[in-house]
Amino acid sequence: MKNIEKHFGSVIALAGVSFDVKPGECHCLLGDNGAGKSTFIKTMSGVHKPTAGEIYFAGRPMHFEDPRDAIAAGIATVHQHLAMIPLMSVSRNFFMGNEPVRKVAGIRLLDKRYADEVTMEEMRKMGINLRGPDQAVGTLSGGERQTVAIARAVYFGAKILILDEPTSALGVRQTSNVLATIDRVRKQGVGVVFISHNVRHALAVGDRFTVLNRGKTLGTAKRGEISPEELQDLMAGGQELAELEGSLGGTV
Amino acid sequence: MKNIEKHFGSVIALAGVSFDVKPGECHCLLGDNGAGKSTFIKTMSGVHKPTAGEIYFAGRPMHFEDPRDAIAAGIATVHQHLAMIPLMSVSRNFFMGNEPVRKVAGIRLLDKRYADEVTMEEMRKMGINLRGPDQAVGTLSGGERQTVAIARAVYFGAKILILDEPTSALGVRQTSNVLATIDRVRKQGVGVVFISHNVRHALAVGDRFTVLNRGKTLGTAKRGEISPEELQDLMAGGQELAELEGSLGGTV
Amino acid sequence: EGEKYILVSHAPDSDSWWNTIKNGIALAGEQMGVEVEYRNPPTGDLADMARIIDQAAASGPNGIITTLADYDVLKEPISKAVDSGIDVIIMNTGSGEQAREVGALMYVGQPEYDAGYAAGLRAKGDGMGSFLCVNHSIQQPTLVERCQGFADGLGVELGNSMLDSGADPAEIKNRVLAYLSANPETDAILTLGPVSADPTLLALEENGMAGDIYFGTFDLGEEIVKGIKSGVIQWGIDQQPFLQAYLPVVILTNYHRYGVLPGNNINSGPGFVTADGLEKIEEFAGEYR
Amino acid sequence: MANATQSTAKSDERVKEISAIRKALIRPELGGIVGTAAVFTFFLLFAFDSGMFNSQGIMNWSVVSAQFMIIAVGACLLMIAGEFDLSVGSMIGFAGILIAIFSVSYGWPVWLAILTTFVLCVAIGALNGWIVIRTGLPSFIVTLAFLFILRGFTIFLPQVIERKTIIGGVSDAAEGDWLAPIFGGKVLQGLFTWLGDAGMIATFERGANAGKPVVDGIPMLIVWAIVLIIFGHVLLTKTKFGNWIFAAGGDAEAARNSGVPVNRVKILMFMFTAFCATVFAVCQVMEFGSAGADRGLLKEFEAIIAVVIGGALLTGGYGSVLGAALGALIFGVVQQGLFFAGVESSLFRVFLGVILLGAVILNTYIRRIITGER
Amino acid sequence: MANATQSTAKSDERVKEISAIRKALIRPELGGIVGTAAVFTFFLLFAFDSGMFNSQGIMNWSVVSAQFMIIAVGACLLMIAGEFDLSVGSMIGFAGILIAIFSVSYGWPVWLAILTTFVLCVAIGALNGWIVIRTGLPSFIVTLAFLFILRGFTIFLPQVIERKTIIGGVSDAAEGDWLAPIFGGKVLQGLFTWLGDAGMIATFERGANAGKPVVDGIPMLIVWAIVLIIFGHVLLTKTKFGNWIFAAGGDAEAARNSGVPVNRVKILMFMFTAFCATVFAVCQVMEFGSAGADRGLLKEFEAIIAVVIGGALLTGGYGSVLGAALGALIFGVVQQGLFFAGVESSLFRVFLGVILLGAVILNTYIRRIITGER
Ligand SMILES: Nc1ncnc2c1ncn2[C@@H]1O[C@H](COP(=O)(O)OP(=O)(O)OP(=O)(O)O)[C@@H](O)[C@H]1O
Ligand SMILES: Nc1ncnc2c1ncn2[C@@H]1O[C@H](COP(=O)(O)OP(=O)(O)OP(=O)(O)O)[C@@H](O)[C@H]1O
Ligand SMILES: [Mg+2]
Ligand SMILES: [Mg+2]
Repeated sequence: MKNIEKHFGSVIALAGVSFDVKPGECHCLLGDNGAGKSTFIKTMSGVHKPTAGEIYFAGRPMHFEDPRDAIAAGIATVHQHLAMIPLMSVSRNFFMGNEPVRKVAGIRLLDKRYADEVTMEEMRKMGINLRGPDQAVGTLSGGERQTVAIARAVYFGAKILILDEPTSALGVRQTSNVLATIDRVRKQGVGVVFISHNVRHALAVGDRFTVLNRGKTLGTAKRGEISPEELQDLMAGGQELAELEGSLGGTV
Repeated sequence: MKNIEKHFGSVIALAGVSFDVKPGECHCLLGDNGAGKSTFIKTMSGVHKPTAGEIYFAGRPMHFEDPRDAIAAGIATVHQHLAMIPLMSVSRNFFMGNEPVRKVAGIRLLDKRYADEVTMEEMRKMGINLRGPDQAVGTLSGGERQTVAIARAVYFGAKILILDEPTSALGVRQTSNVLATIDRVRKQGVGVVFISHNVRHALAVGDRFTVLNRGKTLGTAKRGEISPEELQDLMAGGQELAELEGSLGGTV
Repeated sequence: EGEKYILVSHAPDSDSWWNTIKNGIALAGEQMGVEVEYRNPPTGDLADMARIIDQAAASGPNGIITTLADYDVLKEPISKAVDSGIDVIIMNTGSGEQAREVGALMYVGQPEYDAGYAAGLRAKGDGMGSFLCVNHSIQQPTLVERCQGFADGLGVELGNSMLDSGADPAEIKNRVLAYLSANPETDAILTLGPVSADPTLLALEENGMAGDIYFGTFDLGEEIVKGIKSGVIQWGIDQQPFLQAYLPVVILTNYHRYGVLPGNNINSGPGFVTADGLEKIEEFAGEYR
Repeated sequence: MANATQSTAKSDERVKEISAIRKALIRPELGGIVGTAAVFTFFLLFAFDSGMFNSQGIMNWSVVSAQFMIIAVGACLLMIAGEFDLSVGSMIGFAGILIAIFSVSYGWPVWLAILTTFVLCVAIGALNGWIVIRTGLPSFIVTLAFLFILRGFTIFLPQVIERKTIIGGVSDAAEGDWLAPIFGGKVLQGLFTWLGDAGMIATFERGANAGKPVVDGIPMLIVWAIVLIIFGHVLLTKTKFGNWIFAAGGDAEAARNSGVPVNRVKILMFMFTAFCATVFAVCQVMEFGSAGADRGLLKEFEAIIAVVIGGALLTGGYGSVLGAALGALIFGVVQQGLFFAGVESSLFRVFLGVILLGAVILNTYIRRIITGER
Repeated sequence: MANATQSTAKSDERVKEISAIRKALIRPELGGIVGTAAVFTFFLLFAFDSGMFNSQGIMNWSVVSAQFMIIAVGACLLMIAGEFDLSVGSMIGFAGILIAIFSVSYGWPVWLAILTTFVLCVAIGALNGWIVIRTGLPSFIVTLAFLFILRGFTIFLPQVIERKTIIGGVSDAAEGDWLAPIFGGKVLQGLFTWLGDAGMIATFERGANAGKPVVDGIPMLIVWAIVLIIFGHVLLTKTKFGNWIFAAGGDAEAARNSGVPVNRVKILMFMFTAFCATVFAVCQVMEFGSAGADRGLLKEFEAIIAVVIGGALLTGGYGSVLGAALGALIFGVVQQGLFFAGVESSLFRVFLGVILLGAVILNTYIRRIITGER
């Protein structure tokens, strides 16, 4: 992705950002609130169209008209504000947009049995025991929903998996679970884009780190090239943090 | 607060929780997703009525019929899902429920000038420069909104300030700001209840720590009596975490 | 030359009976060389109609032709219009007496209660004792008066005999069917215009009562004329809407041009149309009848 | 991952027991089923000997219910997709007038008039949807505007063209047409004649039809209702597209992010609603042989009421076509039943209001149990 | 905290400039102001010599607009509080019939009839609100039920009691009553007589009133409209309670958490809407001396349309009473003006629909700029 710009009316959310992901690596995108992380990945996943700039996928320039195009190209996204519909059942949510079909008398019907089985199976793999595939997503906890969303993206064989702050609302165990899942997915050769505020979470799984600030990239670093403190500083904008850090004992 | 129980239909969200806060201390409430933290503080702030158990405030038993009662008693709450109304102006939001009035010809009118001045002043103190007091809250970033909510609670002289995961969606700098604010508020003699998943944030400001799990308290510890790792373990439910920690390098 | 008249009715937009009125004023306007406009309250709300009369008066026409659907509501706006120098003729609903009281020049039309009463007497003469009155617009007081008059003419209580049928043909048809099925001993049916008569005809055909039950209706329309011809409908009360619209325009124009005015009110109805002499009626039903 | 599995198992300790029977009963249609049972019990008790349940009586309320069903199916799918359409009633009037103008005033063959009307009306439905999507306005406002616009044209056009607000003579024009019977005809007439001859259903005793069965066939209106219900039900529950309808209504943004073509779904549902309204209009015009400017008044509310009685959520994302069909049945039976039972007819509206309230409260309760909504 | 201040200052670099004039212009009422200007320009150009702008003509559209304003104020506050009321029209009919029954059929003094009606209707408003709050149902459904229930009683009661659907004779009953003139009287009659004598406005040419001015005073209807607008505007923008109304409509949950008594606010707004509808009904009954079952049909939509044209958000939390009043003015002027301009009356609905759409799109644009909504 090169020099992506995105303006919303009078707001310039992205002022030229370049970024790339390779298969099997986890590239972390870090940045403060409003840095433009969500906007950037929305552009990548076809929700927004870039005001300027180009997207390359496997070397070819892509033009995503809507999220379907991106999904078809193999870019799966778990959005910050979950892509789950509370009133619908887990299995319908799981297959939303990718419904399995089965021909009956020439008519293409939804293969509900198959969908239910796969859902139960995949959920069990992720450690979630559903009451049944018809259980509404609205009855799941936040962490469980997050897990469903990730499981779905992985199941549909995404080549690139984008996770927008998957851990921010999660407890310790759920976070570990999600990070472990990312690790597993990466090992399967999928490129993962992981977005977070939390430097520690990022360092736990990231191979490369890009920091975004006010709609611009501040640079990319490889794992091991950068210390948590440096990363923290980059995100927060540097020196001014010192005084606060002092009074809070450097624990942030 | 003693032995608070709260049931929602067939769900038992709280199964007997006891908890207390003293003026000038910051008591952290920790716990996994769905542990019942939000439910607990909603009970404390009068949103829910406890199914069983009693609330004491300054030694006297209280019966909060609705949040107004709790606010009147000096318990201010910043809820996890923000108590801000996007379409309304910052100053109207700031004074929502506590509107200043001024008598004109015997009729009690809203003192808008005063409200605007106070809002601008308080926001400036918190480091937010508004375009004007009439700016809609919807145009603020998440962190800014959070700050408005805290500023509001502090301004109205709460004796107890409850913050439900104020930092979970915030960036590093915003988080520092919020933690510094908590610190400041505590020093003014206000009792703070701080809810978080993040052990580090809790340790940075907390004086005492209570861990909630599946609707029950797992015990309370003083600052210094407990190490971050112990706290982490308590929250996550102990031993099973070890294996994950291993593969992720203990960075969570 | 080029006088301007406004006709204000009380009917909602969709009432098809008023087509004849519109055709009547159009023809009269053309023949007399005057301009005639038609105005009505869109939902048939009489209070809105009062505003329309006010408004018509404000636009300064030479004359206003209006119905007197509710004396209480309309008396003030009409007499105000009269007082501000506009000549008014009352048409359709109302009575000669009421027309005089509001200061109108005259009345052309059919007093509704009287028409219903006359029909009731006629039905009584034909040996009827019980009836169903299909009211397609129960909110309109004039239609209730027709039913009430019919009941009084028959000498029975109105009571449950008036059916609030709604204006939708399917609803009318099926409600009539339901009523007749629950009250099979009903002697006679009275419908209040083509809106209710057409579906009622279909209903009777469907339950086999066509030609068997005594059927009278107000006003004429294509289907009603066919029904009269085939003997399903005994009579239709023709209040001659064409004349109600045409005559006032002609009278007003002549009054304004030459100062001539008929000395009496004109009762354009009720006239009973039966199977005799239907050809002309058949040809122009719904357009000039 | 053993720990996670275990944790979920443990979490069940915090859920009180819900009996298995109760679980089995709870489905979106439950409210409709209970309501239907209640309504039939009531009328069987209080109006049994009024003729409501002889062959003619049954046909009577079936036809009325079928009418409601036709518009309810469209309104139901649209409501589940998160929008609604207040212009249904005006669309019915408009479609009827168009057919009459084309076939009577312009003298086109009736099949051409019908097909052209379908094309035009479905296009207006698409326009409705397009405006809602493009402007992001609530469909309440957009379709309210079309309620007025279409009704205005429905009154204006016939006056300009025919100098009438009611256009008759469609029956004569439809004589011998191949398409007209599909909307206005009857089926199974042979069966009913046989039943009549066999004495299984009553025959006319007097008049022109003496000897013929009182019910001489199933009107196409009922056939259309059944076809549309089956189509709607299969579409909603058994196809990919049905999943998209739920998704679009449940949370349009989330659905869009998951690759559901939400705009397309919504516009198609507006078109389908317009299609159903047009079916209604064509059946009515073919049955009564005339089109009037007042046709379809308030039908939009009746459709919404039937759908809501049938358990759908006004805000979208939840509902069932079978429920809506049952809602339409309840509506039709109550409406006609009150006339059979001889209740003062102006009280019908009061009953309707009360039943609506009762049904919605019941449905809300059922839905909360199903979805675990708070 | 220096860093934070600096950061916000810096963040402005990412906001393109918006001109100061543009900012000053953008207020919730802007749509209404622009619309009003457009409408008046149009009619001044095309209907100036039709009598629309002589004293009688002005009074005509003023009265019609005042009617809309009275119900629009109630609907506006309720809509801002996040609910709406479809039973307004039926409430108008119901209130009128109650007064007529009490005063004419039962012979009560008129003031008692009026006061009792106010109490009953406001209580029904409260019931509406209470059901909405208690069941959590959308107000669309609940008030739709009441639309039918109240209209049913409005048709049923007078038939049972008086065997008519219209009850007259209220004027005679109101003779000498102390309360009736407050709804049905006129003010400033002296001024108009003076104006008439001075030749500034036209006088009647003949009849009993010859020599008196054609417009002999300001009807109390207009006074009520002005009073209600001022009351509503002050309540909404200048009081504590007004802030609660915005809060209740913007996000009821958040407002509740902040200690706003949301339930009380909503129920009070339902009661206020019922109050406005009753004011409308009483003025109408006192002016015309009779009450009919047809009064108030579709007025609920007219109220909602006026409010929405005036810039309020259908989903609550945003709007202005002045805007709603301008919306009502636009509505009234267009409705009467089209007659003056000699436009075919059936096209009125088409215009109404188009104006509604146009106004809402304009308002949405303005609102997005104001609130920075996405
Ligand atoms: N649809 C939109 N219209 C206008 N402005 C927008 C829109 N979406 C985002 N923005 C603005 O663009 C900027 C970047 O927002 P974005 O959501 O990408 O930040 P982020 O890095 O994801 O922040 P967070 O960490 O809080 O999720 C912000 O200033 C935001 O207000
Ligand atoms: N209104 C409600 N109705 C039914 N169940 C509820 C309700 N509110 C909360 N719960 C349930 O109560 C339990 C505790 O929820 P709560 O929101 O208090 O957890 P939490 O500790 O705040 O979690 P998180 O860290 O995700 O915010 C959960 O299982 C939740 O599903
Ligand atoms: Mg983001
Ligand atoms: Mg919580």
